[in-house]
Amino acid sequence: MPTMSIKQALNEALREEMRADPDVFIMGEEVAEYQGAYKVTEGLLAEFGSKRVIDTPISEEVIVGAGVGAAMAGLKPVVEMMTINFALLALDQIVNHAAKYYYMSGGQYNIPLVVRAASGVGLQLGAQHSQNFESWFVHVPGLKVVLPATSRDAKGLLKSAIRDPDPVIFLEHELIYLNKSEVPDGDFTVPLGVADVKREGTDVTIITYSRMVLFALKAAERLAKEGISVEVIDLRTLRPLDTRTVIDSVKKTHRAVVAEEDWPMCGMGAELIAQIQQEAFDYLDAPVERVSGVDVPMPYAKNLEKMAVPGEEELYSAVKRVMQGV
Amino acid sequence: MPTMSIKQALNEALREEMRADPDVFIMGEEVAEYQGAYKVTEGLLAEFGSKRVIDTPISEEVIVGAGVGAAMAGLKPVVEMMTINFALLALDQIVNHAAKYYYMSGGQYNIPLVVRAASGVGLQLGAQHSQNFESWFVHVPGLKVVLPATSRDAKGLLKSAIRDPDPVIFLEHELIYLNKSEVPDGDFTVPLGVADVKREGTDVTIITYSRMVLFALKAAERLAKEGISVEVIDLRTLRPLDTRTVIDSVKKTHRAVVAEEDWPMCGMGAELIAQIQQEAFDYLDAPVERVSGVDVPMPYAKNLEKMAVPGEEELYSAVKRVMQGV
Amino acid sequence: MAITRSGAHTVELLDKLPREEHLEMYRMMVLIRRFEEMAGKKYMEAVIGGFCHLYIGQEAVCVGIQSVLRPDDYAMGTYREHGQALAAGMDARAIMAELFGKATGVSKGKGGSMHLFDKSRNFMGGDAIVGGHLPIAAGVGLSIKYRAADQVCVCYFGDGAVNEGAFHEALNISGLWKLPVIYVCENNLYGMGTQVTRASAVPDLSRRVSGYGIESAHVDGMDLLAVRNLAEVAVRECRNGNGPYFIEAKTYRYRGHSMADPATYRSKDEVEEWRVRDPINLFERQLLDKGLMKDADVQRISSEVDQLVDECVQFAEESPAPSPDALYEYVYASEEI
Amino acid sequence: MAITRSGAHTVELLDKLPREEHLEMYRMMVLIRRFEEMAGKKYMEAVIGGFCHLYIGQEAVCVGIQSVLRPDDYAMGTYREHGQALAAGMDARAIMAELFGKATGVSKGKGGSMHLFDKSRNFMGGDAIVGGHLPIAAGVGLSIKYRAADQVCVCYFGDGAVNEGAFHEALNISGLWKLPVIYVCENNLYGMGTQVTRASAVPDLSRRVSGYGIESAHVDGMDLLAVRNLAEVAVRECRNGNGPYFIEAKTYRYRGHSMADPATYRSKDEVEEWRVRDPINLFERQLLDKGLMKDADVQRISSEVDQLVDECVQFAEESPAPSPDALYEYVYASEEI
Ligand SMILES: Cc1ncc(C[n+]2csc(CCOP(=O)(O)OP(=O)(O)O)c2C)c(N)n1
Ligand SMILES: Cc1ncc(C[n+]2csc(CCOP(=O)(O)OP(=O)(O)O)c2C)c(N)n1
Ligand SMILES: [Mg+2]
Ligand SMILES: [Mg+2]
Repeated sequence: MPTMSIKQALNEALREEMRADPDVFIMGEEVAEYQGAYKVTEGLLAEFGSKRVIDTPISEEVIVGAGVGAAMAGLKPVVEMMTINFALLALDQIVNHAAKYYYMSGGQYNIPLVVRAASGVGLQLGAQHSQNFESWFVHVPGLKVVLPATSRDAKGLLKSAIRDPDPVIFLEHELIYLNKSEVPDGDFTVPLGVADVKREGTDVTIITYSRMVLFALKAAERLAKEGISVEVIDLRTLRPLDTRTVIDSVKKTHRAVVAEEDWPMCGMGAELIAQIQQEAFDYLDAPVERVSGVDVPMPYAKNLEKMAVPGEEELYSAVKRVMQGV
Repeated sequence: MPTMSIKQALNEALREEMRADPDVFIMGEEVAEYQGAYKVTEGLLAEFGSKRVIDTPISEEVIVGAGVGAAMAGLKPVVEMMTINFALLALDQIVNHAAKYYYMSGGQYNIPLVVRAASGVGLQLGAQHSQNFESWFVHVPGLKVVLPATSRDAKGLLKSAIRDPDPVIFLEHELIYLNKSEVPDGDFTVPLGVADVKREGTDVTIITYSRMVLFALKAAERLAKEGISVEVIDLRTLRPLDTRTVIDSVKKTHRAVVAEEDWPMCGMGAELIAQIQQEAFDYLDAPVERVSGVDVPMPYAKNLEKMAVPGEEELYSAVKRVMQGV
Repeated sequence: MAITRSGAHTVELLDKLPREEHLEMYRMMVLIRRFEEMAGKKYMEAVIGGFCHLYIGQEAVCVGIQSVLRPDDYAMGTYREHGQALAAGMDARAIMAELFGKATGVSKGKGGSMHLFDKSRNFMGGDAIVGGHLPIAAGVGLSIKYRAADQVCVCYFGDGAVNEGAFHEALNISGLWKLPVIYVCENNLYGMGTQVTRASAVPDLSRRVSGYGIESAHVDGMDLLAVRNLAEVAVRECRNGNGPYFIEAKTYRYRGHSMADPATYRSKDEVEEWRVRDPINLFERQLLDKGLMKDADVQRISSEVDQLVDECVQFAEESPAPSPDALYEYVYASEEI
Repeated sequence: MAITRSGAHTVELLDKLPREEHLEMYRMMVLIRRFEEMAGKKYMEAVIGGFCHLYIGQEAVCVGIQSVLRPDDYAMGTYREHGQALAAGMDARAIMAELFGKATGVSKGKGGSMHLFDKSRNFMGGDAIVGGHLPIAAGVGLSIKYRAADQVCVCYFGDGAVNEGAFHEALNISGLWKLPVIYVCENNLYGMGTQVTRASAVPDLSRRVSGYGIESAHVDGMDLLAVRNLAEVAVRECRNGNGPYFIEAKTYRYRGHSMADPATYRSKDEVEEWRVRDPINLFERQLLDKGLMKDADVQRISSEVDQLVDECVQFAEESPAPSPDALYEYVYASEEI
């Protein structure tokens, strides 16, 4: 299997889906001539031309809105928000329109739209450029929310998202674009709504997604040396959520750590805890531990930023806490 | 103590604070000549004139943004979003600006801004006009989030919000504007961040806020007749959250139901469950039950809408479930 | 920047069009008027719920525009879209059923008055976020251009919507990419209780629109044939790849903003002034004067329409409410397909 | 709609202003240039992190504008605001310390390059959401008007920002309410890699702005005195209650959009053409020709500025990082007050 970066994997997914389906096109700020702020759309303008790879003005609301309209009128748009921070300007389109039309129209207008965005903390980008909003999207019925952590998943999930008949928010962590891992050859998809057990274990389950998966795997490695067997679940899709895989694992391990880079309050970790305690209450030997970003706007200074962003260390400690008294 | 509607109580709060502080003003769509879509600002234009009671164009982003700017330049704006649904157009101002400037400026610019909005489900208003977004605001450090359920709290909390040096999202449930209850005479405030035990009980705690408090009290009444003693906590402020009051109560009752009108995923209920299971794990005799709005966009048809909105019945059943096996 | 007004052209049109077309437009205006009156009545009886925004007074605008569209053209409206939905040829009975929240409604009872959809007519709602559908209309235009089709998309909105950021972004992108979208601003002088002059720094919209390089014109929105005339120009331009086009139709709503609004912010005189120029009366007079219609036709159409509206109510009343399962239906297409 | 260009007026100004003012403006432009060069260098050394957008080439714009402001006037910029912050009189050492993420930075190390604030100078950031600070500037203007003060608020932004909805809403409300805000569009021809003509349907901004009833003018942004001239007009108008005012300054950034951008989307020739009209060289020549400055002055200022920039680096290097407690500080003012 070839090895490639997540960026490359996403690029291939776009390219293959655009080759396969003339209704697929991509639109956003700097996606064409500049080839994407993070170069995800590299080479697409050259291959598909300016009809299908479209640079837009800096107008987030109309970028998403035009995606909704194009989707209603027969196309399969992939729109790019340069980063998720700017998507705040397009939330009305996403939530009041894309997520509602299928329902409000009594099933007449579904919206096969993918909204891609670089997401998550950056490196010293400051408070307006280092945010996660996946929990917001998860909150909204009508949306699907996808966050890949590996190249294989990035490619397979993006292909599924493009083929999906519903609006999908596809969040690409900006600090792992260049991470390389294996990707199967040829056409394949990874289904939406199916979590992946990235590492099996028996003592405790870490449930997480996106870049935190990588930290979870590292922490699991380290804990294995101390004799603690950690199962790592990569949710991959937060909505629809693969509750079954989560619950089954927790019923097996009796201990869980939920982890997100995002702020804690009303976040994905809270949702997971709510579901776990509801469905596996009697199986839990300890309170579920929650690891998250620190509950402050992101500071610029390197030392402060480091404190604000959770990583391997925080996961390691959380597992130790949840294993206390064993 | 005089009895008055929530609408009147809010109106009094605005009036008194505007009388007391010339820097307080109100701005929004239809707040002046029309006297508010829900008449909360009735009579204010007549008393304070068009300098301090300002009708705006239909431009949500600049309404909030201008509020932020006015707050930075010495004033204490109260801006009205006609309903919270339209605030989606102003989220960039709320989250990327109002919530961040104090931190990003290293403590130089705090933002004494109140964003008021009618919120919650209406009566057959359909999917774009019947939403709750409190969990979104709770998610964001830098914001405060307030939702009163009674006239007294409405008045006292709004006065606190206006005097507060930070941005406060103040959500007024549109279906309880006309509910009447007692309000103390004269100047008083209700502090932000302090929950209120609206009914004491010993068997189970219902933790909720806004309109659901009224259903909780009704359910408690009914359950009392069946010998079940329910404590009802009205959170009033969701951020900062009065975790202490919640945990103390659950440690006493050993059973909890969390309730919100909002959609469930990554909602306030999830957050409460996460905190309860973390801090009162060993005290819980049953999984915390979660009551919420049904996880679909709001349908128009009366019968469907009724199914989608939680009320006394759902709370009653949840308490029964959580008491099972007692 | 063309300025089109009623006058010479409309007289021409009066001669040019076949009589049946005139009668059909007349019938449609009457239908909208009576349908809306009935909707208002049923709202007062609390049979219709939610918000209900009547189109009474503005009939000439949508009837004039829709009359020149092809069945494969697209249209989108606001929450004040009953008239547009009717003029787009949607089934009046199913619209009334939607207002009643019934399973037989155009949106299966899930949309309501503000969210009428009919994919078979390319009628894309019924959107209740002021300005929110303008970016979407631009996207429909983009799709038309992408497919190299010669359809057009008509997007109706009010004078209040022009101050939303969405208006600006949508118009800029439409002008920049030359999208075949006809933006129809129904300037009824008020956004809720706010006069245009209290909301827009420059009330002359053509000045704003010229900043996006978009052809624009205004028209007397009470004059059906003037609207139709202009609509023909706009549609032709768009089909020929010279879109977008911006039409400002000066009109008036006789009722309050919604059924909940007593409209105390304007004078009785103002309302009366506009009623004098009632679009239905005006067109009726034109047709009678030209001998294209007889008093008997007026009577016949009137009673046909009344009967249809009664049928609408009966159909809506007799239709079942959505089944409880419907609550969970149509959240995700992937679950149904 | 005034159109102002360099020419007669600037010659007048050359005579009119005291020599020290000229030298101070010259010094400020040189300082910005050298400061930015150093910032770029330190970014390459990875001492400065995050995004770093240099102002090199645009110096005349902010120096010309700020030179006519009073200390109690307000200013707001984008992420490309180092120059504006310096021209507003903020401490260069504390700005560099902010770029280094140090506790002594203007924003205590919590803002960084894109978020420079100084309340003592009424400098309100450093905002990194394109168009996001325009509504805020309108609010500052509203506050000025509310307090019946005669301050002005200057709001700097780029050519790319004019297509954001925020631009539209802010300008409409400013025009409608006559707010004392000077909107300064630094048109450097590109928003990241996108030429103005690929983003704006009508590149002539004055047409857009006239749709809001706002007085506007454009100016050669490479010509300091021309900018200053126009700024004086704008400030006077705003102080007299005739605001807002819109200035389009045609300028150019010599470097890429940020330090991460090699700017391959434009030709070397284009860059060279603009460099020929370098704002610092141009003003230097004017002053030398008029005898207002000697070669010795140029040398002196050059070395003073170099020394100051070195001091900035030293100060920043020697300053402590924020203490860990600072992570939790300034989330809520209620907790500190
Ligand atoms: C984004 C948004 N803001 C506010 C509202 C509330 N609202 C509904 S209609 C309306 C007035 C719109 O006026 P106009 O655009 O002139 O249309 P008209 O009602 O006159 O047809 C307002 C403020 C809304 N629905 N959406
Ligand atoms: C809302 C938003 N969208 C996109 C971006 C990404 N972005 C940062 S700067 C920029 C270009 C802005 O160009 P312009 O306004 O011309 O200013 P300049 O950089 O030329 O000074 C873009 C697209 C952003 N920061 N905010
Ligand atoms: Mg109107
Ligand atoms: Mg630029």
